[in-house]
Order: sequence, then structure tokens, then C-alpha cells
Amino acid sequence: MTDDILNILVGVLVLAGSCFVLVAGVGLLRLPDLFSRMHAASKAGALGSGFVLLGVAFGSGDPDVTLRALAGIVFVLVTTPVAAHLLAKAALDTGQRPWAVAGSTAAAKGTLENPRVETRSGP
Amino acid sequence: MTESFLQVCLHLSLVLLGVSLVFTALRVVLGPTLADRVLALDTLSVLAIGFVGVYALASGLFVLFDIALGLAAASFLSTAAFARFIRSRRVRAPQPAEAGGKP
Amino acid sequence: MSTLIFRACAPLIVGLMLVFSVFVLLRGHNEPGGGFIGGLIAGAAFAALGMAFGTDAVRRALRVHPTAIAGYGLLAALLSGLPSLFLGQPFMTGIWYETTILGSYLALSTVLVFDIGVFLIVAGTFTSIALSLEEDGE
Amino acid sequence: MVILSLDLANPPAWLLVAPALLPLAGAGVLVALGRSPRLAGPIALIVLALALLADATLLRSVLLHGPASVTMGDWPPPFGISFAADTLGALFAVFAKLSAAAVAWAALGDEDARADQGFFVFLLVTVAGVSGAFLTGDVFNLYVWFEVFVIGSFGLVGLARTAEALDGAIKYAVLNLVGTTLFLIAIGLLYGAFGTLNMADIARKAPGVAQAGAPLGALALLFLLAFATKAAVFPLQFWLPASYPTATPLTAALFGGLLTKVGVYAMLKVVVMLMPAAGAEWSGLISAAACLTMLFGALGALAQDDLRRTAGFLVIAGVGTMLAGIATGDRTGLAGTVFYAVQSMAATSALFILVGAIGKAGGVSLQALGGLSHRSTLLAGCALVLALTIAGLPPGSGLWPKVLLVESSLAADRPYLTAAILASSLVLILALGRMFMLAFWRPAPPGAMAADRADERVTVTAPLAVLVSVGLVLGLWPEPFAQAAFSAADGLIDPSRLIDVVFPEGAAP
Amino acid sequence: MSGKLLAASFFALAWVVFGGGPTFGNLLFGGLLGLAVALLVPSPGRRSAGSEFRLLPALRLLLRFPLDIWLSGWRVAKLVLSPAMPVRPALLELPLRLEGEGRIALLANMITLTPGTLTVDVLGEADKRLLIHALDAPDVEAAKAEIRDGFERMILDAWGRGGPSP
Amino acid sequence: MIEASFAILAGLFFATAVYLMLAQSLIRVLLGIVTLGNGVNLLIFTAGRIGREAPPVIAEGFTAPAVAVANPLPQALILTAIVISFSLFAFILVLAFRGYEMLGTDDVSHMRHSEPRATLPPLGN
Amino acid sequence: MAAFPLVFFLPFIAAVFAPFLVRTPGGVWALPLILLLDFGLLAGHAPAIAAGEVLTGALAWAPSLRLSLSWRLDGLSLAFALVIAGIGVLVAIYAAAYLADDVRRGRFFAVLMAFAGAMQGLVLADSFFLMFVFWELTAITSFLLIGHSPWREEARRAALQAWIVTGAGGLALLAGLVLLGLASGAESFSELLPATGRLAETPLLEPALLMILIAAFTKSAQVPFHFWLPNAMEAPTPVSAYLHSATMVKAGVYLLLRLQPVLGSEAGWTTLLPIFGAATLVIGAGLALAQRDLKLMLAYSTVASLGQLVMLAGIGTKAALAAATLYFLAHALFKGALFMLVGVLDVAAGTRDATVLSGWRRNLPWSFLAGILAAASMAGLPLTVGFLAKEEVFLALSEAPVAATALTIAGLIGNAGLVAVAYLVGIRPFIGVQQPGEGKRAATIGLTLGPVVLAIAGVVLGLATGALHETLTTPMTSAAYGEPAVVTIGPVPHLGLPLLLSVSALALGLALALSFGRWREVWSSAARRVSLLGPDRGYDTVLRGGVLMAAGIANALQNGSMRFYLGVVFVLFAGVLLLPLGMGPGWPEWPGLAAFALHEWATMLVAAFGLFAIAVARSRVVAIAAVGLQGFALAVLFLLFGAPDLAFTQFMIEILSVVILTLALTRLNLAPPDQRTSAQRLFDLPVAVACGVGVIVMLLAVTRLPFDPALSEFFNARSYLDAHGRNVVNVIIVDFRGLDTLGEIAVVMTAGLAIFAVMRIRRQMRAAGGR
Ligand code: NA
Ligand code: NA
Repeated sequence: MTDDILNILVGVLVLAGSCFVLVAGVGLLRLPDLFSRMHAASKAGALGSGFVLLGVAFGSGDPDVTLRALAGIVFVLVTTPVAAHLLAKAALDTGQRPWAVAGSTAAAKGTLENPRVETRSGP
Repeated sequence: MTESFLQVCLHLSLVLLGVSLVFTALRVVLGPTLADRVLALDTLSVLAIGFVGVYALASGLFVLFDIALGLAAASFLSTAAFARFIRSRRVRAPQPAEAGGKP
Repeated sequence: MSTLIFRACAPLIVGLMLVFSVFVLLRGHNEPGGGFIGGLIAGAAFAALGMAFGTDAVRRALRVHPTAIAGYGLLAALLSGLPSLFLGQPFMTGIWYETTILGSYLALSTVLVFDIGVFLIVAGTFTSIALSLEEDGE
Repeated sequence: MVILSLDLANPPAWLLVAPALLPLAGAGVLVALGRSPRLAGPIALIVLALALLADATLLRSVLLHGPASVTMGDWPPPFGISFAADTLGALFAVFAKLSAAAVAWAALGDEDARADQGFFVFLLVTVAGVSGAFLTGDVFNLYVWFEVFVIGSFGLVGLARTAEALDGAIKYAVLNLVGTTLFLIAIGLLYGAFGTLNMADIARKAPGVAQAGAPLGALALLFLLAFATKAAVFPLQFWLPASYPTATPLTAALFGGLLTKVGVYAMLKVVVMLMPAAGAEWSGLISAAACLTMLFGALGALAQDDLRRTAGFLVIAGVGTMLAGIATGDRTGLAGTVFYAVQSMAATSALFILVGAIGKAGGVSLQALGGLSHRSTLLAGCALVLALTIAGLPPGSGLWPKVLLVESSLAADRPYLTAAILASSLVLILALGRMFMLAFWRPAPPGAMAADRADERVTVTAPLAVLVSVGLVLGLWPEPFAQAAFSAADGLIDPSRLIDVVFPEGAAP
Repeated sequence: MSGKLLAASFFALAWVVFGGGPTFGNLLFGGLLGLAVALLVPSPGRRSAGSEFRLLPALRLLLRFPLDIWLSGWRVAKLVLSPAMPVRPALLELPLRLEGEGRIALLANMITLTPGTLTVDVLGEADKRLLIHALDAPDVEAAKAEIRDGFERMILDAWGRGGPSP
Repeated sequence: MIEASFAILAGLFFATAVYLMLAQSLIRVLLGIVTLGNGVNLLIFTAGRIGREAPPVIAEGFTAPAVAVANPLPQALILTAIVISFSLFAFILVLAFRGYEMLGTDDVSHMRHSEPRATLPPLGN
Repeated sequence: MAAFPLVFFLPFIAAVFAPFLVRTPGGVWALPLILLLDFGLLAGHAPAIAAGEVLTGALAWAPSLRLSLSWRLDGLSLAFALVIAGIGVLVAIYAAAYLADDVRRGRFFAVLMAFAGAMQGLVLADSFFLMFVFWELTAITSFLLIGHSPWREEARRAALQAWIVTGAGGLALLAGLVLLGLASGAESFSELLPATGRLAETPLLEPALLMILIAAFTKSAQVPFHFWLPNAMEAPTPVSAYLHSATMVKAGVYLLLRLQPVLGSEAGWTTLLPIFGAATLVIGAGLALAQRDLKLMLAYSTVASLGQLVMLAGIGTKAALAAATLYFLAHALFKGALFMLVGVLDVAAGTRDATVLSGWRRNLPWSFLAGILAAASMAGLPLTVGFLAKEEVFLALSEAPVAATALTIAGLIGNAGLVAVAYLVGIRPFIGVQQPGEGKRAATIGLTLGPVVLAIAGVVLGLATGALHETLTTPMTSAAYGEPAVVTIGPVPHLGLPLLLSVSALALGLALALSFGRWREVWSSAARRVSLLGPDRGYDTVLRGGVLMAAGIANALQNGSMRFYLGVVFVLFAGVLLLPLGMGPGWPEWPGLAAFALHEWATMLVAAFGLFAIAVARSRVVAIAAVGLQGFALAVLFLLFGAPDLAFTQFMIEILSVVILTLALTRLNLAPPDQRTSAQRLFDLPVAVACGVGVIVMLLAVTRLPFDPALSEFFNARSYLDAHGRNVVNVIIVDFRGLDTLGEIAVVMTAGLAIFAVMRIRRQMRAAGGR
């Protein structure tokens, strides 16, 4: 009995993970600028692989692998945001402006190191 | 019965991953900015983790699994390196001319 | 690119990568892994450390020049092949010693020493390459 | 002393690996110690001396008792990697080590060599790679040892400090990398066809595999292409005149003495020995390449004003001469190739050390040089003997291989090959005669000569004298070396003795 | 020194996880390896982390965070898949009450991990501010408030303000 | 036959590598070198014959592979080849980088410093 | 017989000790003594050789190279060896005096002695290759001797010219000897001579003959290869007397006489030798009379004499060979004497100009005596050995089997010229009005001994014909003829056509000599204009042209463009892959594709897409990003087809490659376009496609073969049991084939160090303000 539940759980988890990865893929293509695309991509990083790794954790039946899968999730949870942050900062610092941005005074005034250069690439 | 459900999910996942692999590959080439390409390459590594995970489940060979962890580590380093590359290029080279260019 | 967030998280990330690299090294004989991939991951870890805290911090942390690590790795690999010569066997003949202590199975061998040599070389070399390139970047 | 109590009949396992692993260990020690460039030189020299001793002992054992073999890890051949020392390999290893030791000795007193402690590490790695290549009996392991000396040589050319040296280094690196990649491609295909990597096993299986329809002709040609690139055979010699002249003189001395010879050695071992039938198919092509290489090298040497470039082209001419023996492929021809390769290791290293010394004395341009014979009679004497050796004239050592190759080409009814050998010799006499006359006999233009006597420091003249005297010994008393060359040729034509020593009881794989 | 020990024990734990369970061999080797890695890696002043740690808020945070990820993840998914893709990005500048580098990094990462928001950078020296890019934030102040009262509040409860690292 | 399609892919790798290595810019030549290395690895992998076998890992409780496994030897050879070509590539990359800085260009046709227009030797005696 | 090998080594021993002997006072005189001992040892064998014996023997030197220190002493080699040693003694004495105050005496005598050893070795050698070795050594020592005073460009030019021309001949000799060896199976002359029968059928004979003739004609300065000999007069006079008249230039004649029994009957031999010989005789004599410098006059007359000897060897009859023997002996004596005489005049009168020198009989009485006797022998006057030679020559020419009249006329003209030279050199400078010459030094005994002894010997041999023929001429002629041939000519002239011819030659010669002053100017300017087209000018143009052509070729091919270099490599690569299969067994048939799953297709697609993207990427930044794609796809492929370790490493390396690529290229300005021109694309595309197709074809040709899984089965079976490991691939890497990995990590370490070194040098140079 428990095996059936496990299989279903693993199947769902893996499918969900893949779906989120697909959403990230679509987001990468459809979203208008780098920063919006980063949202999609960081989501794939966290949710997509997270769910697949969870699937592997439950589906492997081998405690060693389960532990390692959980460790993998922790590692992904730490590295993905840091990588996203580094990339975003680098892009912003080199004058790449988010598309149609409202709000932030800093961005508006261009107090960042270099002048505002509007980059606009349609969806 | 439920085994077949799992197999279906796994195959479906492989297809989904395959499709997103193509999408991501497109972004790697389309760009337009280098940051976009780096983001796509980083997503490629995530895709690879997905691939490894699903393939391990499908083939029952969990021995492959550690590749996923190695990948996560290496992809982090590559994105960090690219970030550094992008930032330092600004100091030397003006906004890359090919920002809006198409291949 | 040394930013606050990166500097805060780097020790954790690098630490995990180093532990993982040693894990990949030690179980390489039975599951995919081994000295190369372990060394590469360790190298990547120190490269990341270099990016977060600057190359001087890494050199201080390592206390020994990375290329010297590679040198010791080569000597370890060579020495691992010598014992068999003294026993009259061809070079690099594996010598194994296996026991179980308190439930944990332990296998020491010249082949493991060789793999550790490979690990040190790959880690030392890649770190050296990354650092000398990063150093240039600043 | 361990070595003296050695049973030469069946040499111990360590003797076969020592020539390659000693220099490697030396490099490891230097890298681990790191900090002291001053110590690097002496350590390197001691290591090379020990390795040379091992080489000489191994050669004696092979000459007296035939080839020796050991398989690493005590695995049964062809599964483990076998080292198989036959006369060819042991002979090449000894002379390569001799040249390397002389270069190391010269490097003790050379500023740019001592300036960077990397020099001795790279030198030791290169020598380890070359020695490993000469002694291994496994074709993929041969590739690995190729890469070891290639990266060692990369390290040496990497020490470039001028634009010309750096450009030369880039060309050297890219073209040599392509060369070794061609070799790897050929090995991949060979493994696909044979299913094994052990040379003795390949030799055994060649007839059967050929019958199964394997494209051995194409495979042999691919190996030839790869080794032709490493040996700087025309038209694949471009990397050499770009890099040897611009590297530091001692780097060029090491390269000149060793690298192209390894390419020729590989041709002999892999094509002539392992795939004789397939190799023979291309003997017409090889002799054409030999003629072109000889003439291109000789004419190139005649045309240069820069002595360093002249020396580079002389190496190419030598490669063509060696190739002539492979083209005819008979016992005399192969012996000629082996004898030439062995004697030219010492001669070419000496040539580049000499050019280096002349460079310090009065620059390397013939237009500006002159009056060197007054400056140092020893240098003039060495220059003359070297010129005679390279042109293949008595009392130099280059004469005997030329005689063998003329005999072989005429016996094989290849008059155009003979004509090329003789024509290139004549052009070499002209080129070397002019070089000697203009640099040594012509009175020095005012103020051309360097004041300090850097060119006459003992660390320049001593190694030069040793290498030149090696040439004289080979020239005046060639018998033992000719015998070794002929026994090496026999080993190539009929590898059965080697196969028996690798597979003692003819064990099936 | 206590920072080093904490790091060492964390890495030892990591080894046990990798090595497949807490056998004697794993614990012994893990301890040694953990110590070695801790020495190698320059651990910043973890000192202040321990002083004001309260368990309950930390647990609340641990439970609440995955839920948040799932909810906003779903929200962003709907957004990306809808044909019109009603996206109103905004660049927020959030003044911080937290001071410890570790804490700020934790907050920044949590913001990035919850889809819809991305921490771009930490601005300023004394008056630290977080520069955040929001995928869809019509009301800038509301978005800021949501974070200030959400994740930042939870971290403050669990670990306090935290002084500047030594 | 699986090898057939891998052969075609290997052919593509080689064609691209050669095309890149004949490029004007040294950077593209470097990329060609990477592609060439990948191509050679695929060639060796294909030469070792490919089937849908499991990885050559002996499962717990067995002393030899229980099921048909992929050919382990080419994998070992390729592992060695990958790392070697990576090391050589890394060196050439740094050399090219140094070359760019010193020669001021990565255009191969302008990099002729090592072989300047050769000056004629003295034609007299 | 033990004395014999010593003869080989004596001169070389002298050569080694010469520099020290010269420095010790009086030590220099030891050198002629050593040569005298040499002469004595040889002379000791004369009776045995006269009795028809042939002494052969050998010391093993390099058997595997078919090389032995072997000698063959018969009439021919004995006569030559005696001349070499005999005149060597006198030249050594003469040189000791002539170069008394020359600072480089040590080097000179060492090389001179080495030459004597080489020349003697050449004529005594029995093994082919031994003779070749000595032949080349004479060329090298001649180069060093001509270049004795190298600060003069003419001396350097003459030295190199001599080495190149005789060197080329040496190479031809090697080919000729090898061909003779192949045709006859002989390794030495002793084996060759009896093997004449077998030679006839082989096709190798013509080329062998041609090579031998080239060797002989260049060494013995036959027209058109004669030009190096007059130029060699740049050498000090003792060298001119010894090498370039008595010995070295005779090596070609020796070779011809030695091979005459074997090749003498060949058509090529009997036609070419007389033609070249006669032409050289006439032209040599003519040019001699166009000179003002006595030394050049003698040089050209030597060319003429060599022509005569070659002509006689060509005729090959008993009489011709007897004439050659006699003339060889006579010439050695009188020409040696006259050369040394000219040296004395040069020292005493400070000039060698024929039109200036006159009336030196009072100051140089002994020289005058030597001049008269030597001139008499050269002119062929009775009572001299020259007369015996002249008679035999005209007898041989008149009875020549082919073109006797033409040869006789040539002989007449040539010898007339030689008579004139004899008078102009031997007599004229001493007679007439004594004019004041500001001579450098008095003619010491050392200088005059040589000419006098040689001149007197010419007369003594002329008279003691019985002893002469018995000991020297008959054995030598027999050896050259191949069968016993007794020489009988007596000192008393007897009526007959030869006497008539020699008298008319004498008369014509005297007439020319006496009227020399009147027509010399006209004749020498005419000769100079003709010589502009001559071989000497030709040598210079060939040399310059050769260097320029070589430069053209080298610069055209070695043009510095790495693109060109790589283009050649890849064209050959494509050719090597496609041609053999095209020619040989044909293309492997297409085995059909396997069925692949979607994700497998997707991965291959991405790889192909990545390759396409990188190839067409317009900017290098795009290319760098795209390189990640192909690596990724390949890694996934390895993963899908049972290679986890491979996938793992490929992933890691791929990422780290991209990391290093970006870290290193941070600085480069990748913006400027670097697109190829369409012309370049026209070349690159086909080559790239050809390489791709080639790889596909070869892979298919290899993978369709049955695969021998022996190695893999062993590894799978023994991995756990013997090597304690479950991951077979890793076990192969660290144990089964651990040595590969050891080499590999050596590469990795060295690469790291090399990169570190490059970056360190970069830092040092930038710190010092460089780039
Ligand atoms: Na070479
Ligand atoms: Na987020």
C-alpha cells in the first residue's frame, strides 16, 4: 500500500518540478527584460529542481540517496539566490535598466555608478 | 498499476524538460545581452539537475545522482564568474555594441 | 565581485562544496566520482572563495601556494606506486588493507593514496589557474 | 650499490619505469619546494644524471639480453599498461637524456633560464614525457606521454617575454595541439578496429583485423599525418621555424634535440612496426615527403640571415633525412634513420647552444657577425665539427647514417630519393660553410662584439664540448652504435621478440 | 573561536549526510573534515548569531517560508502563462532595520527565493537599504510593507538586530 | 545502429571545429579547439561501440556487472583525454590572452611577429 | 706487414702533435722526418710490389657499416703513396721556412699533416667507404688550407668554392661507389676488380660510371669544373705546390686509373674521358698563357696536365697507361719544383709578375738550376723523365684506337703550350737584365732545397730508366691496365713519329714563349672577355641565385600566417580520411539509424544547434556563450548512454572551461567585427565539410567491424574481485590503467604551473612598465 502512495507522490513531485521548469523556460522566452526573466529562472532553480530533488529523495528507496537529495535541496536553496543577486547587480551596474520600472528613486535618479541607459526589448 | 503512473510521469517530465531545454537553448543564442545568456546557461544547469534526477528515477540508477550536486556547485561558480566578467567589462568596454543585435 | 550577500553566504557554499568534493573523492572507487571530479569541485570552491573574498584571502587560507599543493599531489601519486616495487611487483600494483572498526568498514590502499594525489593536483591546479586569472581581474 | 648488483638478464621492474618517473618525481619535488630557483638547477641535473644511469643500464640489458617488458599494476598484458623497452626505445632514451642533461648543465649559468624557476620543472616534465614515450608499449599511454612532453614544452615556450617569442609560442601551442589531437583521433579509430591498445597485441592482431576489412591503410596514413606534424615533416613543419628561433636558446636546444625525434620514433614504432603492410602502401608518399622536407629544410637554412632560424630549418632538413629511411623501410634504411636520429639529438642541442652563445657574443644576424674565431678558438672548433656533423661529413657522426640512407635508397631503386639526400647535403655544406665563414672567418665589423665574455662561461663551453665530442665519438668509432641501430631495425621489421617478451607464454588475451 | 566550532560541527553534519548515516566512521571522519574545512574557510563573525536566538520564531519562519514560496510561485506561473502577461515591474528600495551581515543575507535570499521578488543589491553603509526588483507590484509601498512585516519581522524575532560583524 | 547517428554528430563537431579554427580571430580558434576536443571524445566513445546498456557500475551484492553494461574502457580513455585537452586549452587560452595584450590584437593575420619578413643573408663570402 | 696500418696513422699522429711541435724551437723539423719515415716504410714494399705482389689487409673499424680500415698496395697505390709522402717531406721543409714568422703555423701544419694522412689514406684504401671518407677529408682540409688567411674575401670565396665543387664530387663518389657495390656485390676494390664480368649485365653500370666521372672531373679540375683550382692559389704557396698540383688534384686521376680495368671498356668511358681530357688540356694550356702571375700560369698548366692524364686514361691502351704513369711521375716532380720556385721568387723579388721578373740568376743561382732542370722535364727535353713521358704520350695518342688524329693534334697544341709555360716560369725570370727587386727575405736553404731536389730527381729518373720502370712505372701501369704491362722506353731518343711530334711541340712552344710579350695583352683580354661567361662567374651567379631562390621559397611557404598553416593541416587531414577509402575498399555502406527516444533526439538537436550557433555567431561573445551548449548536450548524451563518470566530468569541465574563458577574456575588446571574407569562407567551408565527412566515413568503416570486447570483459570481471571497486571506469583510471592517469595529472600540474608562470611574467613586465 505504502508503495503506491509513494509512487504517486514521487510522480506528482517530479511532474510539478518539470512543470515549474517549463514555466521558467516559457518565462525566459516571453518576459520582456532580464530582470523579469530572472524571476522565472530563479523560480526554476528553487521550485523546479527542488521538487525533482524531493521526488528523488522519496523515490529512491535508499536512505543515502534521500539524505543526499535533501542536502542537494539545501545547497540549491543557498546558491540560487546568491547567483541571481550577483547577476542582477552586475547587469544593473553595467547600465542595464529593468523595463518600464516604477517606484525606485535610486534607479530613477541614476545614483548608481553610471547613467540611465534605457534598454527596451519587446516581449 | 501505480508503477505505470510513475513511469508516465517520468516520461512526461523528460518531455517537458526536453522542451524547456530547447527554449533555454534559444535564449542562450538570442540573448540579447550577455547577462541574458548567462541566465540561460544557469537555467541549463538547473535543467541538467532535473534531467539527472528524472533519469535516475526512471533508470533506477541513483548512482548518477551526485552529478546533480556537482552541477549545482559548478553552475553557481559559472554564474558568479560571468557576473564578474560582465561587471568588469563595463569598466573597460562601453555598453556592449551587440545589445540589440540578432545572430 | 565581492558583495555583502556573497561574502555572507560564501563560507557556507564553499564549505559544502569542499565536503562534497571529499565525499566524491572517497567513494569514487564504487560510484561515479573519484579524484578528478572531487578535485574539480574543490578547485571550483576555492575559485568561488577567491571571487568572494579576493585572491589574497584564499592564499592566506590555503597557507601553501596552490601549485605547491599540485606538487605534493604528484609526489603522493608517485609514492603510491613505489611500495609495490620494493615488494618486487611492477610499478603501481595495488596494495589493500581492509578492516571494520566498530561497525564501519574501512579500506585503505595505495590506489586510494593515488586518487588523493589526483585530487590534490586537480584541486591545486584549478585553484591556481582561477586565482591567477581572478587576480588579474581586480 | 643496488644498480651494480643488477641482474641484466631480466631487469627489475623499476629499471623500466625509472627513466620516465625519475624526472617526473624531480619535477614534483621542485614544484612542491617551490621557492628556491637557485636549487632547482642542481636538483634537476642530479635527477637527470640518475635517470641517464638507469637508461644506460637498461640499454645494456636490452642489447645483451633482448627487449624487456613489465605491465603496470601486475595486471596481465594486454589489460594493464605494458612498458616494453626494445633497442630502439632504450637507445633513443639514452641520447635524449644526454642532450637534456647537457641543456640543464648549460642552464645553470644562463640568466633567462635561472630567472624563472619554472624552467627546470618544465625541462624535467618534457624529458619525462619523452622518456615515457620511448619506453611505453601501449599506444594510448604513448599519447599520454606525448601530452606530458607537449605541456612541458608549452611551459618552456610560455616563458616568452618578447612579442616575437609570444607569437611563436601561440603558433607552437595551437599547431602542436592539433598534432596530438590527430594522434588521439587515430588511436580512437585504432581501438575501434583492434579492440586493444597494447602495441604487441596490435602487432599480433594486425593481419586478422586487416582481413576483417578494417581500413588499415587509411589508419596508417592518419598516424603518419599525426606524427608528421610532431616531427615537422613538410608541409606540416610550419610550427618549428616560428617557435624554435624565438624561444630562449636553451629551450630551443632541448626542443631541437628531442621533440622531432619523438615524432620520428612514433612513426617507426606505430606505423613501421605495428602496421607494416599498411605502412608500406604509403612508401611512395613518404619518400616524396622525405625529399620535400630535406630540400625545404636545406634551402630554408641557406636563405636565413638569423642564425636561430637557420638552426630551425636545419632540424627540418634532418627530419627529412630520417624520413628517407622510413620511406625505403628496409633494414639498412631503418638503421640509417635510427643512427641519424640518435646522433642528431646531441648535434642539434649543441647547435642551438652554440647559436645561443654566438647570440650573446655578437648577435644572431649574419649581416652583422664576424671575427668569432679570434674571440674563442674552442667555439670555432665546435662550430666547425658541428657544421661537418650536420652536413654529414667526416669526422662528424652524420656521415654514417647518410651512407646507409644512400645505400638503402639506391638498393630500393629510388634514385630521386638518393638525389634528394645528396642535393640537400650539398646545400647544407653550402649553407653551413657560408655560416661558418661569415661568422668565424670574416673580420668583425667595428664594435660588433659584446664586451663581456658571457658566451665563454664554462656552463656554455662545457656542455657544448661534451655534446660535440659525443658526435666525434660516434663519428670516429661508429661500430657499437651502428650495431645498435641495426638491431633496432631488426626489432622493427620483426617484432616477434618483443611480442614474446610482452606475452611470455604467448598467452591469448 | 565559537564561530569556527559552529561551522565545524555544521560541516561535520554535512559529511554525515553525504556519507550515508551517522556511523562511527562517518562521525569521526566528519568531525575531522568539518574542522579542517572550517579552518580553511574564513567564517565571518557568527558570534552574534547565537546570542539572541529564540527557537519559536525560527520554527515559525521555517514553516511559513515554504508556504510563501509555493503561493507566490503559483502566482508567477499564472502570470507567465496568461497570454496578456500583465506585468508591472517595480524597483523597490527597502530601508533595513537588520544590521548583521548574516541576517541581511538571509533576508535577501529569502526575498529572492520567493518568486516575484529579487534582491538586486545592498546599498548604503550605515543606513543599509535593499534594492529589490518586483515582477508585479502596482503599489510600491504595499509591497515594501509586505516584506517589512513579513520576512524581516520574522528574522528580527528569531535572531534580533545583530551588531556589525567584527 | 546507434554508432551511425553518433558518427554524424561527431562529423558535425569536426566540421564546426575545423571551420572555427580557420577563423580570423584567435578567440574563435580557441573555441574551435574546445569543439575539436569534444568531437574527438565523441569519436572515441562511438568507436567503443554504443548500446543501450547500463553504466559500468557493479551493483551491491554482485561481484561483476549483473546486466549488460556500456564499454568502460573508452569512458576511461575519454576521461583522461577530456582533462588533458582541458589543461592544454586552459594554457593556450591564457597564452592567447597574453598575446592579445602584448600584440594588441587577436587577429591571426596580424600576428606575424615570430616570422617577420625574413632579411636576406649576406650574398658575398 | 705490421708496418702497414701504422702508415695510415703516421700523418695523423703528426697532425695532432703539430701545434705543440711548432711552438717548441726546432720542433717543426720533426714533421718532415715523420713523413720521411712514412716514405721509407712505403719504399720498403717497392721490391715486393715490383715482383707483382698485391699487399692487402684490414683492421676492423665498423663491420656493420661495411667499413674496415683496409688497404690495397699495388703498383698504382704505391706510386701515388710514394709521391704523396716524398713531396710531402719536401713541402713540409719548404713550408717551415716559408711560414717561419706566420703566427698561425701550428694550425697550418696540423691541417697540412691531416691532409697528407687523408690523401695517403685515399690512395691506399681498399674498402669503398674508407676511400670515400678520406676523399671528403681531403676536401675539408683543402678548405681550411685555402682559408689559411681568412681575413681576405677572395681567400674565403676560393676556400668555399673548392669545398662546394669537390664536395659535390664527393657526394657523387658516394653514389657511384654504392652503385658499383650493388652491381658487383663488392665492398672493396680487391673484390671489385675480379668481378668485372658480372658488371656487364646490370643496369646500374651507367649511373655508376656517370657518378664516378662527376667525382673524378670535379676533383681533378676538368673543364668546366676547373675554375676552383686557379682560385685555390689564394692558399699559401706550399699548399699550392702540394695539394693543388702534386696530390689532391690527382685523386680524380687515381680513381680513374684504379677503375680503368673495370670500367675502361665502357662506351661512356672511352668517349667522355678523351673528350673532356683533350678539351681541358688545350683550354688549360691556352688560359695559362693568358696569365701574368706565374702561380696562376702554373695552376692553369696543371689543369692542362690533368686533362692530358684523363685523356690517356680514357684511351686505356697499354701505351696510354704507360704514358699516364710516366707523365704522372714527371709532372709531380717538375710542377712541385716550379711551384716552390715561384714561391722563392715571390719571397726574393716581392712579385710573381712574369712581365716584370728578369735576371735573378745571380741572386738565386740554385733556384735557377732547379728552374732549368724542371723546365727541361716539363718541356720534355731528353735526359729527363719528362722526355720519357712525352714520347709515350705522343706514341699513345698517335696509336689511339679512336680519333687518334684529333687527339694527337690536341696533344701537340697542349704540350706546346706547356713548353711555353716551362720556359716562362723556369727560365725567363732568371735570364736577361737584373733589375732591383725589394725582396722581403733572402732565399734560405729551406726554401731552395725542395725545388733543387725535385728538379734533380726529374733528371735522375730520366736516366735510370731501368730502375724507374722496374720499381715504379711497370707495376703502376700493370695495376692500371689490369694485366701485366711492361714499360720499356729508354732515355735515348729514337726516330719515329713520337719524336717528330715532340720536337714540333717543342719548337711551337719555344716560338710562343719567345714572342710571349707581344701577344699576351691581346690574348689575355680576349680570354678575360670569354671567361665572363665562364664557370667561375657562373658559380657566383648560381650561389646568389640559389640564396635568393631559397629565400623566395622559404618566405612564400613559411609566411607566418597561422591560418595558412592550419589550412594545410586540415586539407591533409580531410585528404587522409577520404582518399584511401575512396581508392581502397570503397565507402562503408550506410547502416541505418537506430530508433531514438524524444529526449535523446532533443539532446542531439541541441548539440547540433549549439554547433550551428557557434559557427555562425557574428560576435565572439555570442560564440563564447554558445560553446557551453555543445558541451552540455554532449554531457547529457554520455549520461543517457551509460557513462555517468564521463557525464559528470564533461559537465564540470564544460562549466569550468566557460568560467576560465570569461575570466581570461575580461580584458579583450570583443566588439570589433572579425567576420571572414567571402573568399576565406569559400575555402574554409569545403575543407570543414570534407573533414566532417571524412570522420563520419572513417567511423562507419571502423564501427561496422566485429568488436573484440576482450579488454572490457576483463575489466568488468576483475574490477570488484581483484581491484576492490564497483565503479569499473574509475577502477580503470586509478588501477588498471593508472599510469595513464599519472601522466595525465602531470599534464594538469604542469599546465597550472605554466599558466602561473605566464601570469607572473605578465605581472613582472607590467610592473616594469612594459606591456
Ligand atoms: Na626537434
Ligand atoms: Na524571488
